[in-house]
Amino acid sequence: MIKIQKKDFSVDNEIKILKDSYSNVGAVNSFIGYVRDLNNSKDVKYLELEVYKEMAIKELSNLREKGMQKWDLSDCLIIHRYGKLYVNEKIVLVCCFSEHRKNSFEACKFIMDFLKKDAPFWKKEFYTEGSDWLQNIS
Amino acid sequence: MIKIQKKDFSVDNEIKILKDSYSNVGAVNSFIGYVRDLNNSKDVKYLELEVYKEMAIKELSNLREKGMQKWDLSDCLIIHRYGKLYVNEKIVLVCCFSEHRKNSFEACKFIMDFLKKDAPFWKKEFYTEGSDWLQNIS
Amino acid sequence: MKIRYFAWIKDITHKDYDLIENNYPKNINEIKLFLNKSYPGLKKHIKEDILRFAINMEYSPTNQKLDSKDEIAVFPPVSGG
Amino acid sequence: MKIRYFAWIKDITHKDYDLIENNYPKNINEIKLFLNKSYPGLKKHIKEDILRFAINMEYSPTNQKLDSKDEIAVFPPVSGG
Repeated sequence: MIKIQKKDFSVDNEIKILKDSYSNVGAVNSFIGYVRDLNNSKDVKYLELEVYKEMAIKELSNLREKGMQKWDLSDCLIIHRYGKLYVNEKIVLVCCFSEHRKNSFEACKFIMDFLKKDAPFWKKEFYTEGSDWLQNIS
Repeated sequence: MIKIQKKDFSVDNEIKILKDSYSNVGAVNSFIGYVRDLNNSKDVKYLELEVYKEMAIKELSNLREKGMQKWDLSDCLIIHRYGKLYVNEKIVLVCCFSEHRKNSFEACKFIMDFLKKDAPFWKKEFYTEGSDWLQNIS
Repeated sequence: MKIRYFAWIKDITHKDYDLIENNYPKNINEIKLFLNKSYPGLKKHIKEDILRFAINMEYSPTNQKLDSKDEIAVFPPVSGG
Repeated sequence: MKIRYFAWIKDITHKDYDLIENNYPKNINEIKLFLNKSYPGLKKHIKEDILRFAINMEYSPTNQKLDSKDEIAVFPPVSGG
Protein backbone atom coordinates (compact mmCIF):
# COMPACT_ATOMS: atom_id res chain seq x y z
CA MET A 1 0.00 0.00 0.00
CA ILE A 2 1.31 3.42 -1.03
CA LYS A 3 -0.42 6.58 0.16
CA ILE A 4 0.57 10.12 -0.80
CA GLN A 5 -1.69 12.38 1.20
CA LYS A 6 -2.02 15.73 2.92
CA LYS A 7 -3.79 14.54 6.04
CA ASP A 8 -2.30 12.98 9.15
CA PHE A 9 -2.64 9.25 9.86
CA SER A 10 -2.91 6.90 12.82
CA VAL A 11 -0.06 4.39 13.00
CA ASP A 12 -2.29 1.93 14.93
CA ASN A 13 -5.06 2.05 12.34
CA GLU A 14 -2.76 1.83 9.34
CA ILE A 15 -0.93 -1.18 10.79
CA LYS A 16 -4.12 -2.90 11.92
CA ILE A 17 -5.73 -2.73 8.46
CA LEU A 18 -2.87 -4.80 7.05
CA LYS A 19 -1.90 -6.90 10.09
CA ASP A 20 -5.37 -8.43 10.39
CA SER A 21 -4.80 -10.28 7.11
CA TYR A 22 -1.53 -11.92 8.19
CA SER A 23 -1.67 -14.07 11.30
CA ASN A 24 1.75 -15.49 10.40
CA VAL A 25 3.35 -12.05 10.82
CA GLY A 26 5.28 -11.84 14.08
CA ALA A 27 7.30 -8.71 13.34
CA VAL A 28 6.51 -5.17 12.22
CA ASN A 29 9.28 -2.64 12.00
CA SER A 30 8.13 0.94 11.47
CA PHE A 31 9.84 4.20 10.80
CA ILE A 32 8.15 7.53 11.43
CA GLY A 33 9.77 10.76 10.24
CA TYR A 34 8.79 14.09 11.83
CA VAL A 35 9.23 17.80 11.19
CA ARG A 36 12.05 18.97 13.47
CA ASP A 37 12.12 22.36 15.18
CA LEU A 38 15.75 23.03 14.39
CA ASN A 39 17.66 22.45 11.17
CA ASN A 40 20.93 23.97 10.02
CA SER A 41 20.84 25.95 13.28
CA LYS A 42 17.66 27.73 12.26
CA ASP A 43 14.29 27.80 14.04
CA VAL A 44 11.86 25.94 11.82
CA LYS A 45 8.24 27.10 11.92
CA TYR A 46 6.82 24.77 9.29
CA LEU A 47 7.56 22.99 6.02
CA GLU A 48 5.99 23.17 2.62
CA LEU A 49 6.40 19.71 1.15
CA GLU A 50 6.09 19.51 -2.61
CA VAL A 51 5.61 16.24 -4.46
CA TYR A 52 5.64 15.00 -8.05
CA LYS A 53 2.74 12.78 -7.16
CA GLU A 54 2.42 10.46 -10.15
CA MET A 55 6.15 9.75 -10.11
CA ALA A 56 6.24 9.38 -6.31
CA ILE A 57 3.59 6.66 -6.51
CA LYS A 58 5.49 4.88 -9.27
CA GLU A 59 8.87 5.22 -7.52
CA LEU A 60 7.58 4.13 -4.11
CA SER A 61 5.63 1.22 -5.63
CA ASN A 62 8.81 -0.06 -7.27
CA LEU A 63 10.76 0.41 -4.06
CA ARG A 64 8.08 -1.37 -2.03
CA GLU A 65 8.06 -4.26 -4.52
CA LYS A 66 11.84 -4.60 -4.31
CA GLY A 67 11.79 -4.59 -0.51
CA MET A 68 8.93 -7.10 -0.39
CA GLN A 69 10.77 -9.53 -2.65
CA LYS A 70 14.26 -9.14 -1.26
CA TRP A 71 13.13 -9.71 2.34
CA ASP A 72 10.14 -11.93 1.72
CA LEU A 73 7.75 -9.51 3.45
CA SER A 74 4.08 -10.34 3.91
CA ASP A 75 3.24 -6.71 3.31
CA CYS A 76 4.67 -3.22 3.32
CA LEU A 77 3.06 0.17 3.80
CA ILE A 78 4.47 3.54 2.81
CA ILE A 79 2.66 6.79 3.63
CA HIS A 80 4.18 10.14 2.70
CA ARG A 81 2.48 13.44 3.39
CA TYR A 82 2.79 16.69 1.47
CA GLY A 83 1.61 20.28 1.85
CA LYS A 84 2.08 22.46 4.91
CA LEU A 85 3.45 20.54 7.90
CA TYR A 86 4.23 22.06 11.29
CA VAL A 87 6.95 21.09 13.79
CA ASN A 88 6.24 17.70 15.45
CA GLU A 89 3.90 16.60 12.65
CA LYS A 90 4.52 13.24 11.00
CA ILE A 91 5.94 13.32 7.48
CA VAL A 92 6.46 9.70 6.56
CA LEU A 93 5.60 6.19 7.75
CA VAL A 94 7.17 2.97 6.49
CA CYS A 95 5.97 -0.35 8.00
CA CYS A 96 7.44 -3.73 7.04
CA PHE A 97 5.54 -6.91 7.97
CA SER A 98 7.46 -10.18 8.19
CA GLU A 99 7.42 -13.48 10.05
CA HIS A 100 10.60 -12.73 12.00
CA ARG A 101 12.17 -9.48 13.06
CA LYS A 102 15.43 -9.44 11.11
CA ASN A 103 13.76 -9.04 7.73
CA SER A 104 11.36 -6.33 8.89
CA PHE A 105 14.29 -4.25 10.21
CA GLU A 106 16.44 -4.63 7.12
CA ALA A 107 13.62 -4.00 4.65
CA CYS A 108 12.48 -0.87 6.50
CA LYS A 109 16.00 0.54 6.54
CA PHE A 110 16.46 -0.24 2.83
CA ILE A 111 13.19 1.45 1.89
CA MET A 112 13.91 4.55 3.96
CA ASP A 113 17.43 4.87 2.49
CA PHE A 114 16.15 4.79 -1.09
CA LEU A 115 13.08 6.87 -0.35
CA LYS A 116 15.41 9.61 0.92
CA LYS A 117 17.60 9.26 -2.15
CA ASP A 118 15.09 8.94 -4.99
CA ALA A 119 11.47 9.71 -4.10
CA PRO A 120 10.45 13.02 -5.72
CA PHE A 121 9.56 15.11 -2.67
CA TRP A 122 11.04 18.50 -1.80
CA LYS A 123 10.98 20.28 1.53
CA LYS A 124 10.95 24.03 1.84
CA GLU A 125 11.60 25.08 5.42
CA PHE A 126 10.13 28.30 6.75
CA TYR A 127 12.02 29.99 9.60
CA THR A 128 11.31 32.93 11.85
CA GLU A 129 12.85 34.87 8.99
CA GLY A 130 13.09 33.55 5.46
CA SER A 131 12.96 30.07 3.98
CA ASP A 132 15.19 27.45 2.37
CA TRP A 133 14.79 24.51 0.02
CA LEU A 134 16.40 21.42 1.52
CA GLN A 135 18.47 18.66 0.01
CA ASN A 136 18.90 15.18 1.50
CA ILE A 137 22.52 14.45 2.34
CA SER A 138 22.30 10.85 3.46
CA MET B 1 10.12 4.38 30.02
CA ILE B 2 9.76 0.66 30.78
CA LYS B 3 6.31 -0.92 31.10
CA ILE B 4 5.63 -4.55 31.95
CA GLN B 5 1.89 -4.98 31.69
CA LYS B 6 -0.95 -7.36 30.88
CA LYS B 7 -3.09 -4.96 28.91
CA ASP B 8 -2.79 -3.93 25.28
CA PHE B 9 -1.44 -0.52 24.28
CA SER B 10 -1.84 2.07 21.52
CA VAL B 11 1.36 2.71 19.59
CA ASP B 12 0.14 6.23 18.66
CA ASN B 13 -0.57 7.16 22.26
CA GLU B 14 2.62 5.70 23.65
CA ILE B 15 4.75 7.48 21.06
CA LYS B 16 2.85 10.77 21.41
CA ILE B 17 3.38 10.93 25.19
CA LEU B 18 7.14 10.97 24.66
CA LYS B 19 7.40 12.69 21.26
CA ASP B 20 5.64 15.83 22.48
CA SER B 21 8.64 16.59 24.72
CA TYR B 22 11.21 16.43 21.94
CA SER B 23 10.70 18.79 19.00
CA ASN B 24 14.26 18.05 17.87
CA VAL B 25 13.37 14.39 17.26
CA GLY B 26 12.97 13.70 13.54
CA ALA B 27 13.13 9.90 13.65
CA VAL B 28 11.28 7.19 15.56
CA ASN B 29 12.01 3.59 14.75
CA SER B 30 9.60 1.09 16.33
CA PHE B 31 9.43 -2.63 16.54
CA ILE B 32 6.19 -4.45 17.36
CA GLY B 33 6.23 -8.19 18.06
CA TYR B 34 3.01 -10.22 17.67
CA VAL B 35 1.69 -13.67 18.56
CA ARG B 36 1.92 -15.77 15.38
CA ASP B 37 -0.65 -18.39 14.40
CA LEU B 38 1.91 -20.98 13.37
CA ASN B 39 5.13 -21.98 15.09
CA ASN B 40 7.19 -25.15 14.69
CA SER B 41 4.45 -26.24 12.25
CA LYS B 42 1.82 -26.25 14.97
CA ASP B 43 -1.43 -24.27 15.12
CA VAL B 44 -1.05 -21.78 17.95
CA LYS B 45 -4.22 -20.85 19.84
CA TYR B 46 -2.67 -18.56 22.43
CA LEU B 47 0.38 -17.94 24.58
CA GLU B 48 0.88 -17.80 28.30
CA LEU B 49 3.70 -15.35 28.84
CA GLU B 50 5.45 -15.61 32.18
CA VAL B 51 7.74 -12.90 33.50
CA TYR B 52 10.18 -12.43 36.38
CA LYS B 53 8.88 -8.92 36.71
CA GLU B 54 11.35 -7.28 39.08
CA MET B 55 14.29 -8.61 37.08
CA ALA B 56 12.67 -7.75 33.74
CA ILE B 57 12.34 -4.12 34.83
CA LYS B 58 15.96 -4.05 35.97
CA GLU B 59 17.27 -5.81 32.85
CA LEU B 60 15.25 -3.69 30.41
CA SER B 61 16.15 -0.48 32.23
CA ASN B 62 19.85 -1.32 31.86
CA LEU B 63 19.38 -2.22 28.22
CA ARG B 64 17.44 0.98 27.54
CA GLU B 65 20.15 3.02 29.26
CA LYS B 66 22.86 1.37 27.15
CA GLY B 67 20.94 1.98 23.91
CA MET B 68 20.21 5.61 24.85
CA GLN B 69 23.88 6.33 25.52
CA LYS B 70 25.40 4.40 22.64
CA TRP B 71 23.14 6.02 20.03
CA ASP B 72 22.53 9.35 21.73
CA LEU B 73 18.76 8.85 21.80
CA SER B 74 16.40 11.54 23.08
CA ASP B 75 14.22 8.81 24.57
CA CYS B 76 13.40 5.14 24.37
CA LEU B 77 10.27 3.22 25.27
CA ILE B 78 9.98 -0.51 25.94
CA ILE B 79 6.62 -2.16 26.62
CA HIS B 80 6.40 -5.93 27.16
CA ARG B 81 3.14 -7.71 27.91
CA TYR B 82 2.61 -10.89 29.90
CA GLY B 83 -0.28 -13.23 30.69
CA LYS B 84 -2.61 -14.83 28.18
CA LEU B 85 -2.12 -13.48 24.66
CA TYR B 86 -4.04 -14.63 21.59
CA VAL B 87 -2.90 -14.84 17.97
CA ASN B 88 -2.44 -11.37 16.39
CA GLU B 89 -2.10 -9.67 19.76
CA LYS B 90 0.90 -7.42 20.37
CA ILE B 91 3.59 -8.76 22.69
CA VAL B 92 6.29 -6.14 22.68
CA LEU B 93 6.95 -2.57 21.56
CA VAL B 94 10.33 -0.86 21.37
CA CYS B 95 10.49 2.77 20.17
CA CYS B 96 13.73 4.70 19.75
CA PHE B 97 13.64 8.49 19.41
CA SER B 98 16.55 10.29 17.76
CA GLU B 99 17.33 13.34 15.68
CA HIS B 100 18.18 11.36 12.56
CA ARG B 101 17.05 7.97 11.36
CA LYS B 102 20.26 5.93 11.44
CA ASN B 103 20.57 5.97 15.22
CA SER B 104 16.92 5.11 15.82
CA PHE B 105 17.20 2.04 13.56
CA GLU B 106 20.42 0.76 15.08
CA ALA B 107 19.36 1.34 18.69
CA CYS B 108 16.02 -0.41 18.15
CA LYS B 109 17.72 -3.44 16.59
CA PHE B 110 20.28 -3.58 19.42
CA ILE B 111 17.59 -3.43 22.10
CA MET B 112 15.44 -6.10 20.43
CA ASP B 113 18.44 -8.43 20.00
CA PHE B 114 19.37 -8.26 23.68
CA LEU B 115 15.78 -8.28 24.89
CA LYS B 116 15.34 -11.59 23.05
CA LYS B 117 18.56 -12.92 24.54
CA ASP B 118 18.40 -11.79 28.15
CA ALA B 119 15.04 -10.40 29.30
CA PRO B 120 13.40 -12.90 31.70
CA PHE B 121 10.19 -13.74 29.84
CA TRP B 122 9.01 -17.21 28.89
CA LYS B 123 6.38 -18.16 26.33
CA LYS B 124 4.26 -21.24 26.65
CA GLU B 125 2.39 -21.91 23.41
CA PHE B 126 -0.97 -23.64 23.48
CA TYR B 127 -1.94 -25.60 20.36
CA THR B 128 -5.10 -27.34 19.24
CA GLU B 129 -3.62 -30.21 21.20
CA GLY B 130 -1.02 -29.79 23.91
CA SER B 131 1.43 -27.03 24.72
CA ASP B 132 5.15 -26.25 24.61
CA TRP B 133 7.57 -23.93 26.35
CA LEU B 134 9.56 -21.95 23.81
CA GLN B 135 13.19 -20.95 23.66
CA ASN B 136 14.59 -18.03 21.64
CA ILE B 137 17.05 -19.18 19.01
CA SER B 138 18.20 -15.86 17.58
CA MET C 1 6.07 17.20 -25.17
CA LYS C 2 5.52 18.39 -21.63
CA ILE C 3 8.44 19.54 -19.49
CA ARG C 4 7.53 19.89 -15.82
CA TYR C 5 9.43 21.85 -13.18
CA PHE C 6 9.57 21.28 -9.44
CA ALA C 7 10.75 22.92 -6.21
CA TRP C 8 13.23 25.80 -6.71
CA ILE C 9 13.46 25.11 -10.45
CA LYS C 10 10.04 26.77 -10.59
CA ASP C 11 11.46 29.82 -8.79
CA ILE C 12 13.66 30.22 -11.88
CA THR C 13 11.26 29.19 -14.66
CA HIS C 14 8.32 31.02 -13.04
CA LYS C 15 6.03 28.35 -14.44
CA ASP C 16 5.05 24.76 -13.69
CA TYR C 17 5.68 23.39 -17.15
CA ASP C 18 6.40 24.03 -20.81
CA LEU C 19 4.55 22.46 -23.70
CA ILE C 20 6.58 21.98 -26.89
CA GLU C 21 4.71 21.11 -30.05
CA ASN C 22 7.35 21.27 -32.78
CA ASN C 23 11.10 20.65 -32.84
CA TYR C 24 10.91 19.00 -29.44
CA PRO C 25 14.20 17.89 -27.80
CA LYS C 26 15.24 14.38 -28.87
CA ASN C 27 17.13 13.45 -25.70
CA ILE C 28 18.05 14.82 -22.27
CA ASN C 29 21.06 16.67 -23.66
CA GLU C 30 18.74 18.57 -25.99
CA ILE C 31 16.47 19.26 -23.01
CA LYS C 32 19.47 20.85 -21.30
CA LEU C 33 20.12 23.03 -24.36
CA PHE C 34 16.48 24.09 -24.35
CA LEU C 35 16.65 24.96 -20.64
CA ASN C 36 19.92 26.88 -20.98
CA LYS C 37 18.39 28.96 -23.73
CA SER C 38 14.96 29.54 -22.17
CA TYR C 39 16.07 30.01 -18.55
CA PRO C 40 19.56 31.52 -18.19
CA GLY C 41 19.17 31.19 -14.40
CA LEU C 42 19.39 27.41 -14.79
CA LYS C 43 22.69 27.50 -16.66
CA LYS C 44 25.03 27.17 -13.70
CA HIS C 45 22.94 24.39 -12.15
CA ILE C 46 23.04 22.46 -15.42
CA LYS C 47 26.77 23.07 -15.70
CA GLU C 48 27.29 21.78 -12.15
CA ASP C 49 25.19 18.72 -13.01
CA ILE C 50 22.85 19.34 -10.08
CA LEU C 51 19.51 18.81 -11.81
CA ARG C 52 17.76 15.48 -12.06
CA PHE C 53 15.65 14.38 -15.02
CA ALA C 54 12.82 11.88 -15.26
CA ILE C 55 11.17 10.60 -18.42
CA ASN C 56 7.60 9.48 -17.98
CA MET C 57 8.10 9.36 -14.22
CA GLU C 58 11.28 7.33 -14.29
CA TYR C 59 14.93 8.20 -13.86
CA SER C 60 16.41 7.42 -17.26
CA PRO C 61 19.81 7.37 -18.96
CA THR C 62 20.62 10.74 -20.57
CA ASN C 63 20.90 9.31 -24.06
CA GLN C 64 17.40 7.79 -24.03
CA LYS C 65 15.45 8.91 -27.11
CA LEU C 66 12.49 11.15 -26.40
CA ASP C 67 9.07 11.01 -28.00
CA SER C 68 6.72 13.92 -28.61
CA LYS C 69 4.25 12.42 -26.15
CA ASP C 70 6.76 12.07 -23.33
CA GLU C 71 6.49 13.87 -20.02
CA ILE C 72 9.87 15.13 -18.88
CA ALA C 73 10.43 16.29 -15.31
CA VAL C 74 13.25 18.56 -14.21
CA PHE C 75 13.96 18.84 -10.52
CA PRO C 76 16.63 19.47 -7.91
CA PRO C 77 17.98 16.77 -5.55
CA VAL C 78 15.09 15.40 -3.51
CA SER C 79 14.48 15.96 0.21
CA GLY C 80 11.60 13.70 1.22
CA GLY C 81 11.28 11.33 4.16
CA MET D 1 17.77 -17.21 51.13
CA LYS D 2 15.02 -17.38 48.57
CA ILE D 3 15.40 -19.52 45.46
CA ARG D 4 12.77 -18.77 42.82
CA TYR D 5 11.77 -20.98 39.90
CA PHE D 6 10.32 -19.98 36.53
CA ALA D 7 8.67 -21.48 33.44
CA TRP D 8 9.16 -25.25 33.08
CA ILE D 9 11.52 -25.38 36.05
CA LYS D 10 8.34 -25.02 38.12
CA ASP D 11 6.84 -28.05 36.33
CA ILE D 12 9.69 -30.00 37.94
CA THR D 13 9.93 -28.32 41.33
CA HIS D 14 6.14 -28.08 41.70
CA LYS D 15 6.64 -24.87 43.63
CA ASP D 16 7.45 -21.21 42.95
CA TYR D 17 10.31 -20.94 45.39
CA ASP D 18 12.27 -22.44 48.27
CA LEU D 19 13.24 -20.59 51.41
CA ILE D 20 16.48 -21.77 53.04
CA GLU D 21 17.19 -20.56 56.54
CA ASN D 22 20.29 -22.49 57.59
CA ASN D 23 23.23 -23.92 55.70
CA TYR D 24 22.33 -21.92 52.65
CA PRO D 25 24.37 -22.43 49.46
CA LYS D 26 27.46 -20.23 49.33
CA ASN D 27 27.68 -19.90 45.55
CA ILE D 28 25.92 -20.99 42.35
CA ASN D 29 27.73 -24.34 42.35
CA GLU D 30 26.27 -25.09 45.76
CA ILE D 31 22.85 -24.03 44.45
CA LYS D 32 23.26 -26.66 41.73
CA LEU D 33 24.09 -29.31 44.36
CA PHE D 34 20.99 -28.30 46.30
CA LEU D 35 18.81 -28.52 43.17
CA ASN D 36 20.26 -31.90 42.14
CA LYS D 37 19.46 -33.28 45.55
CA SER D 38 16.02 -31.73 46.00
CA TYR D 39 14.75 -32.14 42.41
CA PRO D 40 16.20 -35.17 40.60
CA GLY D 41 14.26 -34.10 37.50
CA LEU D 42 16.57 -31.09 37.18
CA LYS D 43 19.74 -33.20 37.16
CA LYS D 44 20.06 -33.66 33.42
CA HIS D 45 19.32 -29.99 32.73
CA ILE D 46 22.01 -28.94 35.17
CA LYS D 47 24.43 -31.43 33.67
CA GLU D 48 23.73 -30.07 30.18
CA ASP D 49 24.26 -26.54 31.48
CA ILE D 50 20.87 -25.40 30.24
CA LEU D 51 19.69 -23.46 33.30
CA ARG D 52 20.34 -19.80 33.87
CA PHE D 53 20.89 -18.23 37.27
CA ALA D 54 20.36 -14.70 38.52
CA ILE D 55 21.45 -13.26 41.85
CA ASN D 56 19.32 -10.37 43.07
CA MET D 57 17.87 -9.95 39.58
CA GLU D 58 21.18 -9.91 37.77
CA TYR D 59 23.04 -12.48 35.73
CA SER D 60 26.17 -13.14 37.78
CA PRO D 61 29.38 -15.15 37.56
CA THR D 62 28.97 -18.65 39.03
CA ASN D 63 31.63 -18.14 41.66
CA GLN D 64 30.01 -15.02 43.15
CA LYS D 65 29.60 -15.43 46.90
CA LEU D 66 26.00 -15.66 48.11
CA ASP D 67 24.51 -14.02 51.15
CA SER D 68 21.64 -15.33 53.28
CA LYS D 69 19.48 -12.39 52.15
CA ASP D 70 20.04 -12.97 48.46
CA GLU D 71 17.27 -13.82 46.03
CA ILE D 72 18.39 -16.47 43.57
CA ALA D 73 16.41 -17.16 40.41
CA VAL D 74 16.64 -20.39 38.43
CA PHE D 75 15.16 -20.40 34.94
CA PRO D 76 15.41 -21.90 31.47
CA PRO D 77 16.59 -19.97 28.38
CA VAL D 78 14.31 -16.98 27.86
CA SER D 79 11.74 -16.57 25.09
CA GLY D 80 10.40 -13.03 25.31
CA GLY D 81 9.97 -10.42 22.61
